[in-house]
Amino acid sequence: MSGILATFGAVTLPLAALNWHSFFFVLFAAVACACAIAVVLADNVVRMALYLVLSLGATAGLFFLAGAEFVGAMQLMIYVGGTLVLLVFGVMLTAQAPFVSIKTTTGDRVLAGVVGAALLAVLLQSAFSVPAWRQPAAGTVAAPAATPVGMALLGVRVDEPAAGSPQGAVRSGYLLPFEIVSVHLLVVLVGAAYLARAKKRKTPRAIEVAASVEPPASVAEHAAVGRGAGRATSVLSGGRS
Amino acid sequence: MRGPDFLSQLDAALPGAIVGRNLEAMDPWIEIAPERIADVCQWLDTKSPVRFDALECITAIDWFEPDAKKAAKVSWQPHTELVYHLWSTAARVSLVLKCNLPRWKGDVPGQLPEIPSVCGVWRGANWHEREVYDLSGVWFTGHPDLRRILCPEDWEGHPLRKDYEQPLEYHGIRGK
Amino acid sequence: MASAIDDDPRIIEFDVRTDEMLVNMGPQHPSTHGVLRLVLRTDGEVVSEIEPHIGYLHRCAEKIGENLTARQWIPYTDRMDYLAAMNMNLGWALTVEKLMKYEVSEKARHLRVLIAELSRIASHLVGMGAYGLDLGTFSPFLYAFREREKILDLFEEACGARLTYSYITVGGLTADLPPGWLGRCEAFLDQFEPIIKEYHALLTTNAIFVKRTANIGVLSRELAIEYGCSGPVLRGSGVDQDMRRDGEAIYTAMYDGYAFEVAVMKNGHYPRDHEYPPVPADAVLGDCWHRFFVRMLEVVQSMDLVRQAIDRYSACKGTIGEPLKLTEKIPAGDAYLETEAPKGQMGFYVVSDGTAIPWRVRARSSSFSNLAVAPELCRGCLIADVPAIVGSLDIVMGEIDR
Amino acid sequence: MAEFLINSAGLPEWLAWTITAVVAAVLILNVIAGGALVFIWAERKIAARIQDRLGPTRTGGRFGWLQSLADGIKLLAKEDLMPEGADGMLFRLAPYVSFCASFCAFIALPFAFDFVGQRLNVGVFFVVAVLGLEVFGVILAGYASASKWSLFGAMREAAQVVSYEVPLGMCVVVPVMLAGSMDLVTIAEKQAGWFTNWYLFHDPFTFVIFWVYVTCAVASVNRAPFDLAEAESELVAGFHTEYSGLRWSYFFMAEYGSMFLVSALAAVLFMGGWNGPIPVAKLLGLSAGTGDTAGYFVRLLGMANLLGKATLGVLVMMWVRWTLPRLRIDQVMTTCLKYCTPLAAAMFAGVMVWQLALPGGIVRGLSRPAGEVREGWLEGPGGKAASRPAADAAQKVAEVAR
Repeated sequence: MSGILATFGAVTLPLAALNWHSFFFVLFAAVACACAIAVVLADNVVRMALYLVLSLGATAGLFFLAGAEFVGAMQLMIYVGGTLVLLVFGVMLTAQAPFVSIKTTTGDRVLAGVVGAALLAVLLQSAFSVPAWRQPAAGTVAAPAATPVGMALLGVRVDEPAAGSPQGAVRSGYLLPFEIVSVHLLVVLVGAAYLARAKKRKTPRAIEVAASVEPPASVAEHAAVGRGAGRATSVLSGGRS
Repeated sequence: MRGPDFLSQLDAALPGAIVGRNLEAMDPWIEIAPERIADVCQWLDTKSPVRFDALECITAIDWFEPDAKKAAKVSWQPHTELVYHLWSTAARVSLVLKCNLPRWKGDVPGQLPEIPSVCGVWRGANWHEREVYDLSGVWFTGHPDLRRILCPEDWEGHPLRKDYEQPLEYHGIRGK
Repeated sequence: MASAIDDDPRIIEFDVRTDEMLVNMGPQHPSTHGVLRLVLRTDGEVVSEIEPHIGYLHRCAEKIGENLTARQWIPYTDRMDYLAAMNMNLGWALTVEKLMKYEVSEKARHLRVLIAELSRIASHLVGMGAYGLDLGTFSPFLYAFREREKILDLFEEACGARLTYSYITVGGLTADLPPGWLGRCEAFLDQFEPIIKEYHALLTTNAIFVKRTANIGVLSRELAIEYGCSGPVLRGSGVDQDMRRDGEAIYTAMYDGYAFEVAVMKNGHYPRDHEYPPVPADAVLGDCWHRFFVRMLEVVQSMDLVRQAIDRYSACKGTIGEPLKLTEKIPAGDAYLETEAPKGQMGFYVVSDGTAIPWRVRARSSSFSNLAVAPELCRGCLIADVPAIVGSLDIVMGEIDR
Repeated sequence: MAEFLINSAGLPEWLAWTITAVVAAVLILNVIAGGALVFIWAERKIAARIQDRLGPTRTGGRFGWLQSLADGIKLLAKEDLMPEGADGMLFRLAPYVSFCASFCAFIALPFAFDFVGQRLNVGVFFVVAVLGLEVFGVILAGYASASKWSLFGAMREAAQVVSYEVPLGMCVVVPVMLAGSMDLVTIAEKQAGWFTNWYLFHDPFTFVIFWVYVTCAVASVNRAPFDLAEAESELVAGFHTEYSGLRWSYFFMAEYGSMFLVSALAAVLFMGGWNGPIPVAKLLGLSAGTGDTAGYFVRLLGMANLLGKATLGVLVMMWVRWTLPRLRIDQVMTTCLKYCTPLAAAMFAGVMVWQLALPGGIVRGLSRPAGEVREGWLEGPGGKAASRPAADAAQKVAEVAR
């Protein structure tokens, strides 16, 4: 896929010193924003979910671009996978009509537009006010491996020595928050399982129906009565051989 | 428990149910009054010394000679005859019941003859009765859902009747 | 009785409200055998009710029977259960011979047993192969048809046709066996013996097959008898009934002197005349597995019968005699006879008014009653079980719709 | 390659990078397309052999080589139907989403030492994440083709793949733990040398977890006996009932692609990737140095080795498909939740304990102790200086780890 995109880029944007890195950044950012808007504007639930997955995928692309492969893969796994499960179990199983569409009245659109614009303005202003972000970073950023992140989660911060502490002593990592988060998730899971359970019937319905057919008098018992004549003939044949 | 004494037991249990018999025929049979068929079958299935717990098949025979020439020579009056073949799984013996019904109810063409349904006795009779209704036009009172089973739902006429006319077209498909 | 279950306090049915969906399985559905339409009322994966719609293959053969003489109607009986046409011909021929009190020669009788049992093997092979298809495995179907082809070749040599034979007819058979036929038939049986173990390994004792069929679609004895089921479906529920032994005198006379055990589970075990794989632990009497297993036993049983028939046939002197004239007059009266067709008891009822053309002809189909019990079995099962249950009943639409 | 184009060919920088990207993408695309073609032909031949028949023999020579091409042309020529009730955009988009997901997982899959699309440090994690995306295309297809049957198929597939990701993830974690890094190249390099170095034979727990991985892989790729989604006997053809022509072929390209991917992953994680059972390169004294033709030859040999193992995996999947019947949806779920997940967890714990007790693996001496510093970018193969700029951080980790 990246190859196809690349050829597309080469043809239409013959900028002088085109830097692929920035091209892809612009592309992924554009896809993310466009799909985000599309999510808001779409009225068919499944299309909304599709655009959501595309925009989250584009942000995952941004992470990969920034060299943070671990976070990129995590984003793909959690957000895109999560939306997938949300879409399937949340949307499809509860959708009444085959194509559930949610119409928004124009009044709501205007209101939402105003609130959105206000929030955007605040974000932009604060983003541009940070001096460090204004000029591009020097050189390509080093691609940190996943291991420091892993070690940090286990309590050993290897990527930066503690300020002022003697060489070699390392700050304690994120073990505590990591444990808190996992316990929290466990509680949430147990709660969800408890809420979703439905009291199941004691005995499955099929076996009940079969059991409710009360057995007649044992077949053997009244077989003795009928077994008079030799080969099967009509019961009315009166002993005729 | 064969032949005559079986019949006497049946007679004793349901007086007046048996209206005719022929024990010397290839398959000996007894004729039952149409309105008593359900009771007789109930007795045969539950209280009879030889339990007839399986209904093999129900057949409707349309005794009616369409062209007048042959009709004159025929010995019987036009009527519909229902034949029930029963089977006892334990005693491994069979029994044939017959019922005679008028071809039309009250001889008004279009009114189907009626007979009580035996679905209450054997649930297997459900489909057999639906087929007899569909092909020979006999109304089974008390049947859970008497619909056509082999012909399409909106088919007119009952094909196995002797005076049945093939429809010229059905939903645009040429009949004859 | 159903309402008693519903308001029983013990069973609390509190479930997130799900609306039921009506789903159509068929009539053009790969797993229904021929043109059968099943309307499933499903709640998610669980099937709450199924309703079979039949009649797509209805040709009203019985109406045509009222315009043809007895022998002219034989080809129509071929097309009822087209997988075992020989048994259908035999049923109709015997019914008319019963009404006419006509005795065929002894050689013809043994030849009829030989052909009927060979046709039973062919029919059960198709039943086994198609059942494998219903459960998703494709290969047993081809192994079954490879063997069935050999039987069809034998039939083609005997009567020229491969599917609708009209070979057994009123008054005997249309032609005697060509020379060398018996040798080829015995060669087929000898090479077929070890292949049966292959089928057992492939399906009967296959863990996934057992998981898909054991304890599924349990048909109790009483329900089977009440619905008039017959053949492997009835014997699969433990009812010891086989028309070749319990049937009418004229039919059981054909099997006089033949040693065979009815393939049914009597006091806890199947007949032990050959060694068969053991019954799996979670298989309940009357479930799909038992119906399938009874058919597999009957294949071996029929092979023994064919061997005995070959010996008796070749021991008889004389010819098989000529079948009756095409327009033979039938004495007035009516006669009903049930024979043990591969799918179950196939009954024929002929009413004659003394002319050559019968007044009324009626065919009682075994699959008709076997299918009637399907809604009872499929209540509360999963969607994937419906083809498993309907497949285990081994129905043929030609026979049901006539 | 980009450096070569920039300095010698004098191309502008952005054109050089484009060409490298295009070459890499087309190479990977050909691996899948070529693989799919070969596998379609192989599936037909293997199915035929299993079913005692010949398979394609006429198209293109005695062995029907061009059968896949013939299928391709037929699919191209077929009209792309769309049911009128369908949701146009989603219906068209679904096959491409499914194919792209299966395709872009190949980026991280190493074929030889540095024959890899993009050497991701989180290779395994990326592949597992992207494998989960493929089901998104299936759900869109099921939902958009507006037919009850495809919706059933899509629901079943979604439930199955989502739930099988859990045990799959657990099985994949074990080789990561043994190798100490998620980078597929490092994992494969750790298993260099004799087959005793393979993680498959590293300890009994990894052996069991390999087979759990195989089950979960077959289930998450939807191949029999777990192919519920397109269970033709129940759901007609599952989610791609309404597809025909080229769109349908994209789904099948995706299926064969992910089948190949999952077997290649198994080869890399458990069977030493390009390190064959017998280390031919080491025996011949060649080393995978960069640049010289010997290194190139070793990498080619490695690639052939990996392709061989992956193809072996795919053939086993085909063999299983044509012999076993299909499982029911609830049985598939129970195997996942009640058997695969607990077993994977137990084996995972077992491997952990084994690591502490016997860091050097079963056969001492032959394999380098796994406890050694594990990070690939710390100490490149053959002692080459780490190519990564963050070398100083590496020393820090080494001190801490000892």
